[in-house]
Amino acid sequence: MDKPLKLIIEALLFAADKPLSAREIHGWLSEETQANIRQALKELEAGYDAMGRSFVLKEVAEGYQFRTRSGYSPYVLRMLKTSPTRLSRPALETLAIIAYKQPILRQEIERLRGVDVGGILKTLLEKGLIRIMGRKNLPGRPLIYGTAKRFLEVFDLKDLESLPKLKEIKDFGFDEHETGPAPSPSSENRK
Amino acid sequence: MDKPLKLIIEALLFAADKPLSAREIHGWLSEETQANIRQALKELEAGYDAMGRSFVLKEVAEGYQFRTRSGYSPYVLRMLKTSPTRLSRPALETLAIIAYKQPILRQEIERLRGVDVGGILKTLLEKGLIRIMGRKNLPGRPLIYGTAKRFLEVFDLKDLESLPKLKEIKDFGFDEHETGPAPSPSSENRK
Amino acid sequence: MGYEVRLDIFEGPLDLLLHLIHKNEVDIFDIPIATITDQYLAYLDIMKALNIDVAGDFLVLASTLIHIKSKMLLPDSKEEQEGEIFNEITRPLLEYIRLRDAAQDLSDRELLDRDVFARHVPPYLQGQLRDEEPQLDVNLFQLIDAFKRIMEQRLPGVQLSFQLEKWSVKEKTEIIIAHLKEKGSIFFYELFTEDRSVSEFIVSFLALLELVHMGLVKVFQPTLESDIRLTASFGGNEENGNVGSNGQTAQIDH
Repeated sequence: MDKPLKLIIEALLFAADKPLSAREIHGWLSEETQANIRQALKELEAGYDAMGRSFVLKEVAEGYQFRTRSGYSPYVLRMLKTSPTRLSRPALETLAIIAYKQPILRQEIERLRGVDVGGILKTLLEKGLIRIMGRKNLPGRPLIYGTAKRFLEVFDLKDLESLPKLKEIKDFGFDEHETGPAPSPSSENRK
Repeated sequence: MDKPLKLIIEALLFAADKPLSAREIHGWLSEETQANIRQALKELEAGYDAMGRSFVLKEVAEGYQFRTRSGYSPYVLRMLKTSPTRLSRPALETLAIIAYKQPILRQEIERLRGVDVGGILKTLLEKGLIRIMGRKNLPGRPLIYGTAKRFLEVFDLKDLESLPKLKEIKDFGFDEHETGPAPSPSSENRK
Repeated sequence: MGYEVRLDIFEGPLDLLLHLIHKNEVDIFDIPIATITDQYLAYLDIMKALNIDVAGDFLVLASTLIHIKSKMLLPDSKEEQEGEIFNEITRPLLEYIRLRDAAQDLSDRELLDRDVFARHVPPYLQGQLRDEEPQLDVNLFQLIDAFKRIMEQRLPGVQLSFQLEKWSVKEKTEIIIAHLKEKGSIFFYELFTEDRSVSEFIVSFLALLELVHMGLVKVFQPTLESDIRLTASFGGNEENGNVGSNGQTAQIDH
C-alpha cells in the first residue's frame, strides 16, 4: 500500500454511494486490520469535524458517510430542485411505532394508531424504510414488520440502539418495558 | 446568504452528480456575481490541491467536479467492482414469477411473460438468485426452476414464507391515501 | 370574520379524542367521560353532515365511549369505572402521545435529502469495470411490483399452472376438514393460500360450500372489517384419532 491508509479510506468513502462500515472496507483492503481501519475512520471523522468545511464524515447506519452540514440544505435543495424528503404525519407516526416496537404486526400498529395502516405500510416499504421480517405463528400467518437499514440512513442513526429513548409514561404501574428514572406523580404535562 | 460563498459552492459541488459551471451555480445563487463565483471556484481548486487529500476539485470540460486523485483509483476500482448492480425489468419480472410460482418450468415462465427467457434465466443463475431444482418427468425432461438462498439474502427475507402473498399485496394497495410525498388527503386540512 | 365551524380533519379517533381533551382543558387522567363522549359524537355527526366518510375506526371508539358512559349510570363501584376508563381510554391515549412525540423527535433529526445530503454516485466512476459477483440493488417491493404487473397483464382464468394435479372437491373437503381438526377454526382466505391456480381455487371454494351445506362447517364474520372465519361443527376433537377420511368424509361423498 503506497498511500496512507487514512487517505485511501477517504477516497473510498468519497466515491461510495452508501455508508461504508469498517468491515466492508476491510473487504477491499484486506492487507490492513479492521482495528486500523476503524481507527482511521475515527480520525477522519474528527478531522473533518474540526476542519469546518461544508461537509463532514458521519457515522450512520453502522457505517460512515460524507454528508453536507445541515446549514447548507437550502442551497443544495435549490440545485437539486427536489422537494425535500417528506413523510406525512401518519407515515411518520407509523414509522415511529415500527421503529420502537419492532418486531411488530400490522394489527398491533393499527391498535396503537387507532386507524388502518395498509396504504402507509406500502409507502414505507416502497421507500425502503421498513422491511418484512417474517411471519408470526398465528392464524393467517401475519407478516412481521421492522425497520430497514435505509431507516437508519435517512434518520441519521448509527444503529437501532441510538434511537432516542421513548419518553416515560409516568406512574400508574404501567407494565411497560421501559422503566426509567424516578416516576413523578400523576397528570404529567408532556413537554 | 448566511454562509461563506466558498463553502456554499463547495456543498453544491459535493452533492452534485455532474460537473458544475460558474454559470450554473450563478443560476442557484443569483445574489452573487458570476465573477465572485468564478473566483471562489478557483480558490477552492487551489485550496484542495494544496491540502493533499485523496480527492481534488478538478476543472473539466463542463465545469468543476470533485474527483479522487488518480493514485487512489486502484482502491476505488476494487470497491466499484463489487458495487451493487441493478436488475433489468425483464429480469426482475422473471425472478418474481419464479419466486411466486416455484417450482416452475421455463415453458411456464415464458407463457406468463410472453417472451423467451433463456438469456434471463442464465443471468439469474449466474447471479445465484435462482437454482435448478430438478427435472420434470415430461417429454424432454425440462428443468424445474426455483429461487436460491442468495435470493433470500438479497431481498432480506428470512425464508420463502416471508414473501408477501398476493392477498397481502392487494391489502397494501387497498388504501390509497398515502401515495405522494405530500401529506395524505385526509390530513391536508390541518393547520 | 371566519366561519363559525372550523373543522379539523383528524387522522384518527385518538387524535380527535386528544383534541377534545385539550379543548376542554381537562386532565388526561381525569377525563369527564360524559362530556367528551357527547362532543365526540357531535363531531362525528358534523362529519357525516358534511359527507365526510366516517371511518370505522372512529365508530369503534365511539362505541367504547358510549359503553363506558352508559355504565356510569349503573351503580358500579367508582373504582371499577375509573379502572375501565383508564384501560380503555387513558392508557391508549398515553401510548399514542408517547409514540406521536417519538415521531416528532424522529422528524427533528437531520434527515437525509432534507437537511443533509450525501454524494451521488459520480457517473465518471460508474461503468468503469463492473461485475465479478456484484451485489444486487433491488428491494422486495420492486419484486412484488414486478409480480403484480405480470398478474395484471393476464386475464383472470387464463393463469395456467404447470402443476398437473387435478383436484377433486372430495380431496379438498378432506383437506379443509383436516385443517379444521388441527386448528379448530381458520380464516376464510387461509383456505386458498396454497392454491396455485384458478381452477384449484374454485375447487376449494366448492368444497367449502359443500361442507357448509351439510352443516359440517360454520361460517361467520366477527366484525364487518374482519375476514370470514370458519369453525368446525362436526363433533370435533374427541373422536380425533383416526377419523381422518372415513367418518365425515363418507357423508360428503354423495
